[in-house]
Amino acid sequence: MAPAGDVVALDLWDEGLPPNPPTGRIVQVEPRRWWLIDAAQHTPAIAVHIADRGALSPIGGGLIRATLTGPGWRALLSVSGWFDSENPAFGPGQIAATTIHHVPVWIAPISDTACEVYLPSSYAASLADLWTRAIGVTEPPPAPRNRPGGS
Amino acid sequence: MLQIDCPYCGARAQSEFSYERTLDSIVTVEMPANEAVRRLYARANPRGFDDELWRHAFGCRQWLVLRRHRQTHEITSVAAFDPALHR
Amino acid sequence: MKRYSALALLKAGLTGQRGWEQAWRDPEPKKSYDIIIIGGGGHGLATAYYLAKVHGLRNIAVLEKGWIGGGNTGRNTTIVRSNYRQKPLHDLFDFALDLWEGMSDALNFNVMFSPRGALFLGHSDGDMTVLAQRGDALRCDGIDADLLTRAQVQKLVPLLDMAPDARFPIHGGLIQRRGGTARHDAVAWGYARAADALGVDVIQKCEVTGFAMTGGRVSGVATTRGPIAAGRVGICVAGNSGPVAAFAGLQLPIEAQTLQAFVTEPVKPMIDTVIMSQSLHCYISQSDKGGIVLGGDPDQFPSYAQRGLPPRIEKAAAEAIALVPALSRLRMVRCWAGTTDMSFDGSPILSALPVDGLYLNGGWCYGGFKATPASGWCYAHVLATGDNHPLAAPFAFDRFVRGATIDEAGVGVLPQLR
Amino acid sequence: MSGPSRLPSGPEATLRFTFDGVPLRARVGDTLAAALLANGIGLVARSFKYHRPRGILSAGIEEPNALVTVGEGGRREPNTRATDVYVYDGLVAHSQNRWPSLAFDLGAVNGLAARFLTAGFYYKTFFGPPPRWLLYERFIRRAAGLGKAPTKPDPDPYEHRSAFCDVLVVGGGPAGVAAARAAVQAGERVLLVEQDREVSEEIGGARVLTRTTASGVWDHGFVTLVQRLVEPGQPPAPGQPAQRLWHVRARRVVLATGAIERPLTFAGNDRPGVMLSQAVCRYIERFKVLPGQRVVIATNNDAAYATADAIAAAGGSVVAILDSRAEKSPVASAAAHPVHTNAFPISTSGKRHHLHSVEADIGGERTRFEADLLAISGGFTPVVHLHSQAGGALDWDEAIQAFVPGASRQAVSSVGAAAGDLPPVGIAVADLPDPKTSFIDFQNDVTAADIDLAWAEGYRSVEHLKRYTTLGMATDQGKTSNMAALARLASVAGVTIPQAGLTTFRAPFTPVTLGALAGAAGGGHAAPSRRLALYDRHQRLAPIWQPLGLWHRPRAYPIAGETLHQAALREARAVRTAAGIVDVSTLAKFAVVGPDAAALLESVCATGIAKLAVGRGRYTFLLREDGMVMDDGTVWRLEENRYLLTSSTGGADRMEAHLSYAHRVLAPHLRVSVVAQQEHFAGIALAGPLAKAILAELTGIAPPAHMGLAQAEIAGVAVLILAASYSGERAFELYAVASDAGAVWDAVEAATRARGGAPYGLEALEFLRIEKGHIVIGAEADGRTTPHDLQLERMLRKSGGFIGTAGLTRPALSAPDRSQLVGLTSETPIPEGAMLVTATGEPVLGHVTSATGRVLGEGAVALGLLAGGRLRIGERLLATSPTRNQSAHVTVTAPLFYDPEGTRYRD
Repeated sequence: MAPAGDVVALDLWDEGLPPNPPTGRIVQVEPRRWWLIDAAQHTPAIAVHIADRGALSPIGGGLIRATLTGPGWRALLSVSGWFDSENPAFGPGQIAATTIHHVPVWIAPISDTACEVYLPSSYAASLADLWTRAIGVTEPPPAPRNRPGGS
Repeated sequence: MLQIDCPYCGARAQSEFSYERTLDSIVTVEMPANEAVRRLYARANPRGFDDELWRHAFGCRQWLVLRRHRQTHEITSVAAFDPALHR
Repeated sequence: MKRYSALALLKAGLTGQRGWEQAWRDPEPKKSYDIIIIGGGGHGLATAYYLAKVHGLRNIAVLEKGWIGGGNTGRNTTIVRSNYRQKPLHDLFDFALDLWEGMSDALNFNVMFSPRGALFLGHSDGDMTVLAQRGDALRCDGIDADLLTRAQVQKLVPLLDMAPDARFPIHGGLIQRRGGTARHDAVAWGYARAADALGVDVIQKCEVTGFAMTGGRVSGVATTRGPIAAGRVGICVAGNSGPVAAFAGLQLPIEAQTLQAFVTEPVKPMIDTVIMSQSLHCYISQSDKGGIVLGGDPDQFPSYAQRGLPPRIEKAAAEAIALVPALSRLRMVRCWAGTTDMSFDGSPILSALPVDGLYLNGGWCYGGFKATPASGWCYAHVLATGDNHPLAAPFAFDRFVRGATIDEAGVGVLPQLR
Repeated sequence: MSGPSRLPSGPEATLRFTFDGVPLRARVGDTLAAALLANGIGLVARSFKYHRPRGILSAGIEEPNALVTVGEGGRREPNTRATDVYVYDGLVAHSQNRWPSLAFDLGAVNGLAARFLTAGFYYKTFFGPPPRWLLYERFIRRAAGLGKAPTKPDPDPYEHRSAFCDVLVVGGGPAGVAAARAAVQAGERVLLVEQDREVSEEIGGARVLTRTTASGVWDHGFVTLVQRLVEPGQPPAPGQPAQRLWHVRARRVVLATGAIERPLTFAGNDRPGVMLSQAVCRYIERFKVLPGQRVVIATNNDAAYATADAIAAAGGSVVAILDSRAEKSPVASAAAHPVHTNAFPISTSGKRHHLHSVEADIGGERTRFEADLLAISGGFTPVVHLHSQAGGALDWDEAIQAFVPGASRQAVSSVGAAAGDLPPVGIAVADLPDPKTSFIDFQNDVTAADIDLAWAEGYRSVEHLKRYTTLGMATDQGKTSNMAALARLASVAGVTIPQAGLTTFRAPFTPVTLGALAGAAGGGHAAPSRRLALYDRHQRLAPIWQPLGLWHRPRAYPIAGETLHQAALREARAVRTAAGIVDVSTLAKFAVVGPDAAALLESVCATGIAKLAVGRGRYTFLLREDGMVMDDGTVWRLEENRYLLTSSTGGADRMEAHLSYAHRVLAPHLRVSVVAQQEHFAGIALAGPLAKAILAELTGIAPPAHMGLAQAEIAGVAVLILAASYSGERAFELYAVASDAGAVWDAVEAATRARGGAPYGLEALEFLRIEKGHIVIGAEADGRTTPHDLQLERMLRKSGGFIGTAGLTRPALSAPDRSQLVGLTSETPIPEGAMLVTATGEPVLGHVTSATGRVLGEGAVALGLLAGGRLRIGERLLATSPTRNQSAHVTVTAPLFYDPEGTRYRD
């Protein structure tokens, strides 16, 4: 767990990502909101790019990024959670907002064996405690042999 | 625990959502005072379907309109709130 | 009415329990009544009883669509107390408490009103100040309230987690010693039996399906057992007020919500006091049978399902364990849900409606059971005389549009925030 | 030899356990019930009301009789069904609800008084004033209850998990396994749960959870499961939970939950040695225990004949089969046992709590059989609980005399025995010669006579019957008694069973520990705690922490043994005389950005916004739709189209939703972005006469004027400086990105201390703001106050157009006697929360909302809400707190006690 650092919320007045966004890690978290992650050097360019179609506001100072490594991340995120993190169709490139143990979180898989979880910094200790208690307790289930995109 | 099929996020647990009010109790700031007060304090409160405004508060934060049966919890539609249609 | 007593019980025991009569008759509806009360819950039956007892009226019917006491009367956590902060509320509920104290004798039916004390816990100095303020408001109005120190709370409920680093540390409490619990079903049965003995027709399986109107005035009801004429009609169906008011074309400042409760397997006495909390929405008591009765948050969205959300129960269990850790190994044996009439200021409506001849008793949110006798008394008053009882005057239907709301929680219109 | 015994062959019993202190041994795989029977123990419990001796009726979760307490200390689980706990080495079990011992229980005197203690007897007596009932009640309470609850905290963790599947199969018997296999074949995500230890056959490709019970089926395919990782009272492996509650969302649910055998109703049917026929079979075949040597079987169906064969094969002797049917079925005809048709058990007799003989009615003739076991079968009831919970209808099946699953509202189906695939039963019922000892609900001691009495007294709805007699309300929730009760009710009412009605099947299917319900939220984790970004900085100073919602904030930083009040007063005085710093990070903060930012703010804020100049800020407040003050804060114009709105900590989430509503629902055309930055910025307020100098020194810039703002750097970290005062002194709120804010705090703290200042906590913050007359959301703005009540009406935007405008027009809100904000002064401490009354005491006119001693001078000041307060300035009142035995004479003043001209926070 570490401060998420440089995360900027990009809001557009209308839905739809502006064409040809500059490089940088951009994830859509709401229909009209994107997060620019680790994108300090790109922010000015993006500001120019979106011009008067939206606005940028930094939020990273209040976010913690927890990186869960190991194939058990999917099962771990099912502890005190409500989201189908064990669905193989949920994978890298996607981000899901949900709650775990009453804490709002954003789950962003990196690979089969790693996943980032963003959460408000103030809850980090509570969630770290939950995960510490759960790790070693929660073994991953047998690999589902179902078609992708199940439920 | 209902399941609400968010048009943005897909089917999610109701615990991510908050009920806000019925569609017919939305009060705009432009509304005449007596009409606004009437809307605040009158509900059909039917034992059946009603149109409701919900928010995906712990998901995409969007405002959604559900047509939901209040006894069976059957949800026949979930749509993004659209002032042209819903207000 | 054959009177109940220890002697009667003894005699019956010696004669094989024969000779008990029906607690209430099963009458056919008459063509016409002076007053019809819609809803055979505790409030409706109490209203009928006081109409007969206090106002001497006899030509009265209580119409119940199912079986009496089957709604919220039979689904609540049976807590009785009057320690509300707002004056109109504590005045009304304290009148109820006075009536609770004499109810078993008055009805000749043991409703097991058990003033074992209703304790609100405070978890911070801030909580304690809020509790003191409430207690002071009550004491200044002559209602019992005592602030307890931490040590006094511990003595009263030894199983509470008194650790200073507990998640909800206990700084003290506010107790209403006259508060406690009562046997909910017995309240409905006791009022039904006593009202029946005074000539009231308690008619079960008779669902109201509409109102008859004559010259803009309600003149009767349509029911599943045919039309019945009435001089005045009182709606008393908390949990279902909206649909019944809709028969008269009215919309109310009420939304129905689900509230759950649950009970554990019976164990030997471990909690003598009713435990509530200033910061948590969790209440705990132990029934005479030994089950720990628990309740928590309502479901915070409109529902008539009489079935709630598991997370509400889970939260209440977590909070109960936080307060009384020894509860962890007890087992929930049954959970259930009632439909609460959530009014838009958190207080009941007890008054005439804008349709002539039609009255409303509803909007009790999750606090109706403890009001049962006062609610019946005041509703009988307005139904008999046409004038609001002074204690009920603040609870008029028009207070919302007038701006005279009685908002104990101070959260405004939306009931899911309450 | 008589009574239960272990069959001769099989492995050694290696597991040690105790029952009522007696050391015993069990085989691996034994349930406690099996082990007790194997040790020749047939008496295991006492009933709830009459303390009648009870044995083991069943071999499963439906057991009403054999309830014991298992485990010790914080792991003690009362009321555990001996049939549903597997023996582990070291298991400690006790019988319950008996004194002094199980064999000799004084409580059994209740049984002698049974004729008086019939259904609902307590409604007919014990009248009198409440204290008298309390007296009676104490005895009733002591007599009630079954086991004793633990008194120690539970040492074990619990866990919640979610799971999603296409098909959830409940039940691992043959029908469940077949359903699961078919779904796996179809490529579906399958979860199968079985409440026992094993499923009947392996299933590849599905997730299988054993020792897991589906406790409830809710809405939209939501199912709760309870998984027992250890047996009741058994310590889990280190770090492992004892139980896990699963939240499952299934596209469809297949219920393969089987059926429960029904007892028969006759006198003494509750005696130890009377056992369900299928249970007898199970003890013999699975556990190698013969529950009795000389066996009478009473049945109304063919299934019990297999039990007879099993008994005979195990070396027992089948004395008689009492078959209630008039004609022998083919199975009965083929039986190699003495079969009697038209035969019913009438009564039993026992010796030393064990069955001794069975009296039967055979074609009208009474016959007595000596027997130590009576195996009974009244047919089978499909387990329709979950189907019913899911909103499914129930249909009456005449052949099996039971309700079977009908149409379901959800994608829930039943298979196998649960669907009614069961042997038909004969429906002949014998007259009961002694209904008073013919038990229907074994655990709650409800007899056939109780049902008859309830009916006679008018408790005729099945729900009234249940509530009046407590039928079906015991820990087994009527699993074995339900149909017998309905049959009795139907017969007294002269109606059919379906006409008699049915009570609701409520969750949970079997009882669930509160620990499992709480999950990870148990054991002191009932709510998450929110920690400040500057937590480490505060912790270093060993503050007194104060909870505020989920947050924990420093209340004061005592030094050298100071009390809270001493520390807070020192801190507040430092602010008044030098400088102080306080962590204000928890304030809600919103970036409101875009060409229509001002328009959105004007729709929510009741004060003017649009004319605010760039680089300036002002106080604002927001109303609810009903016109009451909802929240307050400050709004700052950082750039032409960029505002920062701050509001109260406690209202942060509500404010986020409110702003979103105002934008997305009420004015979606506005081009504006609202971003919550509550945690992005840590906030440090620096206040006091030396604040300006300290800030100038730290930043090297000229600090902004009151309600101005500036950007600067402190300790190399960028800070936004907002010149706002809450204390009445010259003050600045410094906002730095939270993850970098530690260095800022350190620098500001050092500079402040160097000038004789100090950090201060919430207590000093309160002293200062009360003296300055600032309202707080929750105290003065208590959700029942309008801007006028709080003397804020002059700030209301005249043009209106903000949320709450309409609500404010309601006539009662301008009544002159409304509670209005006032100041109160006194020579002596004013109790916070006290009631304000006239010298004569009545009536209550208002209350003290916040109170403090003067920070520098003598005496006390307070804020209060007072009926018609504005017209009472100068009046003398009493602030009285009867609960604390405190009071103070107070004078009503304007709500401002410090620097009324506002010279101290302006340059």
